[in-house]
Amino acid sequence: MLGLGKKDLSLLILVAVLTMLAPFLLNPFPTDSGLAQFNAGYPDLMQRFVIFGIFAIGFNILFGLTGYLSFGHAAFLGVGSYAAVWMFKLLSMNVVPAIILSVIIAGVFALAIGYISLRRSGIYFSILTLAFAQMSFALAYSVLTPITNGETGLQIALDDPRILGVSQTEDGSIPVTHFFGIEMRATEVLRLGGWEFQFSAGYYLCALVMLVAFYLAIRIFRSPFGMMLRAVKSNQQRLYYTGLNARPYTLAAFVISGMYAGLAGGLLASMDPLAGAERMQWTASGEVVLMTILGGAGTLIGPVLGAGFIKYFENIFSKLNDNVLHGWFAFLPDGLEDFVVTIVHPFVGKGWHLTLGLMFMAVVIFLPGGLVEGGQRIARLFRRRKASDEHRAAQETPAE
Amino acid sequence: QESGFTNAPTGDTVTLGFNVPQTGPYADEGADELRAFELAVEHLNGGGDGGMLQTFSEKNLDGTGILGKKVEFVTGDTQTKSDAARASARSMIEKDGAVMISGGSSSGVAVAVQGLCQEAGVIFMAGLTHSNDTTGKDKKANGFRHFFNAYMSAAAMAPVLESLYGTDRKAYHLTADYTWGWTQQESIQAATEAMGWETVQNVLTPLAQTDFSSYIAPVLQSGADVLVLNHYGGNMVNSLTNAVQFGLREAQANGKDFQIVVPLYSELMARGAGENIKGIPGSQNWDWKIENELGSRYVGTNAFVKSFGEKYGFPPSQAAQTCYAQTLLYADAVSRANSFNPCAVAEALEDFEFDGLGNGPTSYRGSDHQCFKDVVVVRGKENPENEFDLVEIVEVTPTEQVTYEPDHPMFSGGSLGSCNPGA
Amino acid sequence: MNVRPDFSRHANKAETAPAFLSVWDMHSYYGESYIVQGVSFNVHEGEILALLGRNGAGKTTTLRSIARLDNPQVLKGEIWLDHQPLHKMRSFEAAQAGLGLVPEDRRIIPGLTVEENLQLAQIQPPIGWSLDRIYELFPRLGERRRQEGVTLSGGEQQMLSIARALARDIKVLLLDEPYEGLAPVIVDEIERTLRHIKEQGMTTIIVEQNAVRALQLADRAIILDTGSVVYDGDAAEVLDNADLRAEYLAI
Amino acid sequence: MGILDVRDVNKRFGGLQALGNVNLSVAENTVHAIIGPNGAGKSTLLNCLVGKLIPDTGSVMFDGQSVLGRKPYEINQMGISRVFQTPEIFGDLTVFENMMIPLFAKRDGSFRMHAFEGVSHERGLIAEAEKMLDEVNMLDKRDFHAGSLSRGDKRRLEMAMCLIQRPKLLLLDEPTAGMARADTNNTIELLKTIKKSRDITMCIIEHDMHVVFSLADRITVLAQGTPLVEDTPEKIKGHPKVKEAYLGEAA
Amino acid sequence: MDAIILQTLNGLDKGSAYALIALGLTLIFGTLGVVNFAHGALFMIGAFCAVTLQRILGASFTTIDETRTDFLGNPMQVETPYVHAWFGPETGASIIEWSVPLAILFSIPVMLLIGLVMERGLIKHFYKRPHADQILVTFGLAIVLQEIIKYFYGANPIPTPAPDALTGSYDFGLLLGMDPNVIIYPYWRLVYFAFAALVIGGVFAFLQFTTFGMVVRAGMADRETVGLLGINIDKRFTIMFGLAAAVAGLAGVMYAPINSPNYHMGMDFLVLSFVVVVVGGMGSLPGAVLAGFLLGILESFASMTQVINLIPGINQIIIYVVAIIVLLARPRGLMGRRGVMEE
Ligand SMILES: Nc1ncnc2c1ncn2[C@@H]1O[C@H](COP(=O)(O)OP(=O)(O)OP(=O)(O)O)[C@@H](O)[C@H]1O
Ligand SMILES: Nc1ncnc2c1ncn2[C@@H]1O[C@H](COP(=O)(O)OP(=O)(O)OP(=O)(O)O)[C@@H](O)[C@H]1O
Ligand SMILES: CC(C)C[C@H](N)C(=O)O
Ligand SMILES: [Mg+2]
Ligand SMILES: [Mg+2]
Repeated sequence: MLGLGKKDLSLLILVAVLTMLAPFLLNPFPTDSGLAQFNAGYPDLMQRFVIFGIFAIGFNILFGLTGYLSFGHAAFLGVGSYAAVWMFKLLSMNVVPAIILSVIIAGVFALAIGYISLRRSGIYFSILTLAFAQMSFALAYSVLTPITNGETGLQIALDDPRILGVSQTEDGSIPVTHFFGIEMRATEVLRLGGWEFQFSAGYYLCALVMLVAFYLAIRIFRSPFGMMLRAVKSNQQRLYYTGLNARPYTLAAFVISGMYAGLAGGLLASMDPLAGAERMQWTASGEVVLMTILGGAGTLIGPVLGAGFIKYFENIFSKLNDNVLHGWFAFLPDGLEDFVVTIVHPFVGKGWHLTLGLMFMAVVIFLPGGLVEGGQRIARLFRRRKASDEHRAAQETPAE
Repeated sequence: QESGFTNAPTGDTVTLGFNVPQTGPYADEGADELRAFELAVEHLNGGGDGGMLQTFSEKNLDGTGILGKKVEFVTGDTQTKSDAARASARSMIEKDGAVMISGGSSSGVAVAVQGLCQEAGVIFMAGLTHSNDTTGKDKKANGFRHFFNAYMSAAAMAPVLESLYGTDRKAYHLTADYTWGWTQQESIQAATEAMGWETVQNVLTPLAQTDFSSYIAPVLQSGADVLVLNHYGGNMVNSLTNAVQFGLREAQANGKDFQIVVPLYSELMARGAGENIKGIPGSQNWDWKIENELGSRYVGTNAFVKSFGEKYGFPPSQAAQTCYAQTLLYADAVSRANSFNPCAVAEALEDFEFDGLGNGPTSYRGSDHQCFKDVVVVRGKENPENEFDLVEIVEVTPTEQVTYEPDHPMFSGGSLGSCNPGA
Repeated sequence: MNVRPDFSRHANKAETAPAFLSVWDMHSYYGESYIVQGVSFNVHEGEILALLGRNGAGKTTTLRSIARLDNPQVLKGEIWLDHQPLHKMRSFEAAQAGLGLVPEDRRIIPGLTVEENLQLAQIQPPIGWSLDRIYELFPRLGERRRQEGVTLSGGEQQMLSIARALARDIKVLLLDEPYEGLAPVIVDEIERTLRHIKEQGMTTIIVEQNAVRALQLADRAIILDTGSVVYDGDAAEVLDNADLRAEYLAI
Repeated sequence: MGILDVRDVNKRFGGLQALGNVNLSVAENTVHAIIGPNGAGKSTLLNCLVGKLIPDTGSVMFDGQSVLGRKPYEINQMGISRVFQTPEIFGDLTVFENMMIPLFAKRDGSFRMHAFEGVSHERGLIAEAEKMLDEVNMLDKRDFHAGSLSRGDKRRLEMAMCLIQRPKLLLLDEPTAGMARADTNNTIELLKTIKKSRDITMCIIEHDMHVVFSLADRITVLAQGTPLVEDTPEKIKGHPKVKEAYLGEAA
Repeated sequence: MDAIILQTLNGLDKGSAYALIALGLTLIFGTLGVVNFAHGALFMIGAFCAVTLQRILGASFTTIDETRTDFLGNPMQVETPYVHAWFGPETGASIIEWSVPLAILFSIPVMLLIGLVMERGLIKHFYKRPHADQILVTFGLAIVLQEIIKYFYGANPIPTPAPDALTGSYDFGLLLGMDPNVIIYPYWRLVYFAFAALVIGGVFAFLQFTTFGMVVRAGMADRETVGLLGINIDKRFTIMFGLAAAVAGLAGVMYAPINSPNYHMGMDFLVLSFVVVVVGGMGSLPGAVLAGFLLGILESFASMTQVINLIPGINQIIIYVVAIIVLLARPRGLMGRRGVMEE
């Protein structure tokens, strides 16, 4: 079905089910329990999971398949965001034209940068992409302020033209982004016992786009094109002497992954119409690299997992303050409570970076293939145990 | 129970969101803001000695929380990035049900988060933000600023600069290349030119710059005799250090002693600059010594310093004071409005006059949501008595001198819009 | 056959095989693939041993295991060289203990000239042949001493690789397909060299697809098949035994 | 005029004249062997034919068109395939995928954006790849990672990758080096069958005289960058100069 | 003219810092083949060695002075550094004042040790792993190191002045017969430049006049074969890493008086130093040094007001523009070797 093999199809279905049920799955703790802090099922974070998932999936098409490590992909995300916000300012608050434009602009941008950068390979390529991205960042941050609004970030305002929409709503506020009338920030809340689940229109739009992006990525991975890209990574020399020109392949991969980044940027702006220059900085490019490696470069699902992992830390761990900690450990005797809080304190809240750093190290040291490998190991362990259980069962049957 | 606005508190608690830089170059400021927030919540909930609650001109806050609801809070990390700050604020609103967001450090971040709060329908009580734009072209009906701004700094400093350095001066500006730097530079240039100074040159420096030597080196040759550093935080520490290294402090130009001016000051910055800050003038929103030195007009200061100092072991910074004050002001506004509805709160804050929070008599102007109060002009102390005694108060410029019309050109462009209660 | 001989120095040499190089029950893996499956053999001092077998039989893997390279992993077995337990060593220690391997893909080090490739071999004492002596044996290398090693022609690289092994003072020379890619005259030349160094007491193991040539040179032969020894005996006998040749060597 | 015409080709590397006035004409549907001592310039000559090197002077015509100045992939698309001296394969891909890539190159040209088509839907090509793998006795290794093959197998794989493109001219640089005798014989048979069943011209470099004399229609002997003689195998075998400079005892 | 001299001086100085960092990075990145994102952190730790020594020397005991009060009105606690008590206030003060130069001695063993531990404990396992994994693990390590420093020293810069004798500035203009105040240059920056030249020279001598460099280069190209030649390459890699860490640390120690150390100063330099190394050419030490000075000088010139007025924003992108031009014109940077990290 859908032109996919059985395994890929089940992966796609699994991902689809998980994303659709995410509001439930990510909110496992009742709202008034101490563990509610770990709930991730609110629109903003769920949107980020899937949007950065798209970003990482796209990055992986370039890096995972061809081995070309771009250190400037955030530039495309940023360009996509700016394009989308400008669309909101000039045209209308409908997200569709904004997203389409952001993909196109990012693609054009990627074509230009890729065309030049791909003249080099290895670290030289990485540094070229980095240089272009840092240049874009510096320009967006200051010189191009009229277009980007500098450090503050490009925002929509009351006096924007919005020729196909309204400049301001009747009550004098800035209109909100919508998908043919469905407001992106519209959220339905479902209360079940102590639990609270939020269903956000914006999230479901992003999730659907992500599923399409994921599906396309699977198709690319399994296509002759994808195979060529892996061949580029493996041995360019052989590729040339086999009658294939590696350049257009790598350039196509670069542009496709740039468009994925642009799509992510456009969605980001559609969910929250502000485009900040920081999202183009090298640290942002580094982040998608880390997401991809952390999840498992070259695997289909890895980048999405990596994106989720990092965003979770950034959003959840940074919010655990001493107050929360004291709440959790209140059951301990006072002295011990303080002691435990002191121990945990450096790792959460403002120390979330420390935990993240330690996690990076742990994952890459113990799971060289990233989180996907971790999953595989667990699966293998499970299968082995099951197999040996069955084995035992088989042995025992005759005895009955 | 109230309803009809975003995150109307249900149950017997209310949640506030404190969004401060916990990582990145402003992390120390952020940490101090957070201390102040925690202290404010403690006082609101009836813990401790009450601090400024005792001196505050309004007496609606009695230690039983806000409108009888116990105050809870969540914290988040802005990373001093607009994107991250908005994400953090959104999660406070969407996940934790915060009805008010406070904090922030850079003006870019403050403007971005203020925009978000406007869209989401919660109140934003700005913390550290000093750009004119926050209550100028980017002002929002749901946003309020207690901190002073670049225009006020300039207006307060001009007379002091005149008396210190005279009216015949040539100034060279180095300016951080973003909204705060631009407005700061514009303001101080206008104010100094009005008293006769000449502006030789204004150079924009990248925010990420760490070594300013190539920007400092040409200063002496330019014919200038004053260097104005429109820098803050690490930028300022580094540019000042470089300026001193290049001998600007001892130099002579145009037959006068060369001078360095830092329009926006903070204690934390002074600590970073060490010896180099000695004798260099600048302005502050508040100083922990102000009540001791200038008397009871600034009542509240000592109460706050005492409760803060006893809890944390050192005196609060102006960042802490402004965040503490903002929290009390919000709580008080809710009490007076008898509602958490942002529109009601905004109405209660607009044109609200108060005293006893350490800044002297203060008012929240309704037309742009900017607080007006005295501005402290300080300079680096030559012989500090202890590690907290880094700045000395030169003068306090009274409110009238720093007040401007809401339609002042430096603040024009945007409009408040109407208050948004959200859902 | 199943009694493990004692190779250690303290053993009574008269009782056990006085082998110079002994491999005992060696099992090697590439990751999960089990390649060398319990190989045992002895080489005596001053002997040339031919190690033969089809492609993929495990010859290279055997040599690499003896040389203690990180890959393959030897998970079981003992290797003794002149009473030194190689199986407890890492590759550089084994090399210091007197082992020299000429790897099958030559492994000329990129970025270094011919001469630097040779000098590199003489950094860690004990030092073997002098550069002059090497250039005398392979004049072509002398001519090309300043050229980057990897731009040499295939045959020249092979010479350099052998020369590099000789530049160190080694007790055992392991050659993995040394004749590959060499012109027949050069093969003759190298064969003469090998005989020459054998006369000086060098112990050699040679892996070679050109089985006839190798057997003519060797004293003894071992044939491997899918990771196990299927023949261990006189080299001349293999040449005579048509069945053996047909079954394992196709000659 | 042959299908391949090399006229007055010169190539220098710094002070070294690697090729000096090489003239060579290969007739269509013949096997032409190039032999010569190590470092004679054989591989260099091949490199000039496939666009890896550009000769300093001279011309190279293939099928009536000049190949000089063309990119390697363009030359391949003209119908020239090459097997390298050290195997060049896609080590991270499976053996099967290694076979599919040349098939796509042949069918789709040097670039095609087939990103949504699915390799598994290419039934025809798959069958062709499997047939070829069967011909070279590697079907059982279909799903192995090519990088973990033994070297003989890598070489066979590379040859299969070239053959499957049905090139007009196949260049083989020491195709049987490192192959077991049995496989060498199989390879000779394979090449013979292919030569008979298709229109194909081959240019082969080999040091294994058995291979050369079994396959070649004509032989060029290259020495120090210049052709020494060009003749039929019988004549070359008896040529005294060739015997001395190259063949040695083997003849 | 004078502006040009001045900016050249400035550039040399900035270049010294770039060159020193790039030199250390090249030892790790260009020679050992490890993409070390923690290199900036090593530089930062170097600077904090200076801070730490300043604190150690300034370690003090507390006495209570009843006559004065602190900010809360309690009796004042007076801190007296031990060195003041031991050597008298004057000698004591000057010992503390000289803490940055003294920190050079202090930092060498510390940095060597850190380098050693880092290599043995972590990097060792990553030589054969893909660059991507190296990036992830060293980036993780950099974050951890940063956070540790932040935990103990806070986020704001910590002033670490040079000794008084070296804090003034020198009027070069007078020397050249120009007007006073035209070309003024701080002493400490001259010291920094001289120091950088010394360290660079030392490292070159070590690698040039010994076979060490060749062995390590060979080991990076092909570890296995070098091992087959009886060489314990691991040991040399460790030494190399320690050396690189020490170079980074020294660069940091000496930089402390120029810009007050803060915990993220390493990250600020990190990306730039990678650019410098790559522009210089992978694996080339002279390349790294050359590129360091070149980019330093160009950056200085691009910050001249006249230039900025001509091309706005050029000062912020000059390094990247130059990097792009160099890499497009010269495939392997200024002096790079073929095959080093091109895959
Ligand atoms: N790095 C590797 N990873 C996994 N398997 C490997 C690896 N190298 C070799 N093998 C496998 O080990 C087996 C033995 O290989 P080895 O190279 O030892 O054979 P060989 O006898 O030397 O063959 P040849 O004559 O072709 O060189 C082969 O089946 C090969 O596929
Ligand atoms: N890039 C290069 N730089 C310098 N010299 C080179 C380069 N490439 C080849 N040579 C030299 O040119 C000569 C011819 O080399 P070539 O590889 O063509 O020899 P060959 O005939 O293929 O030998 P073999 O049979 O040993 O493979 C050799 O001496 C070699 O060292
Ligand atoms: C932290 C603030 C007081 C100053 C800061 N630079 C701003 O943008 O406003
Ligand atoms: Mg082999
Ligand atoms: Mg050759």
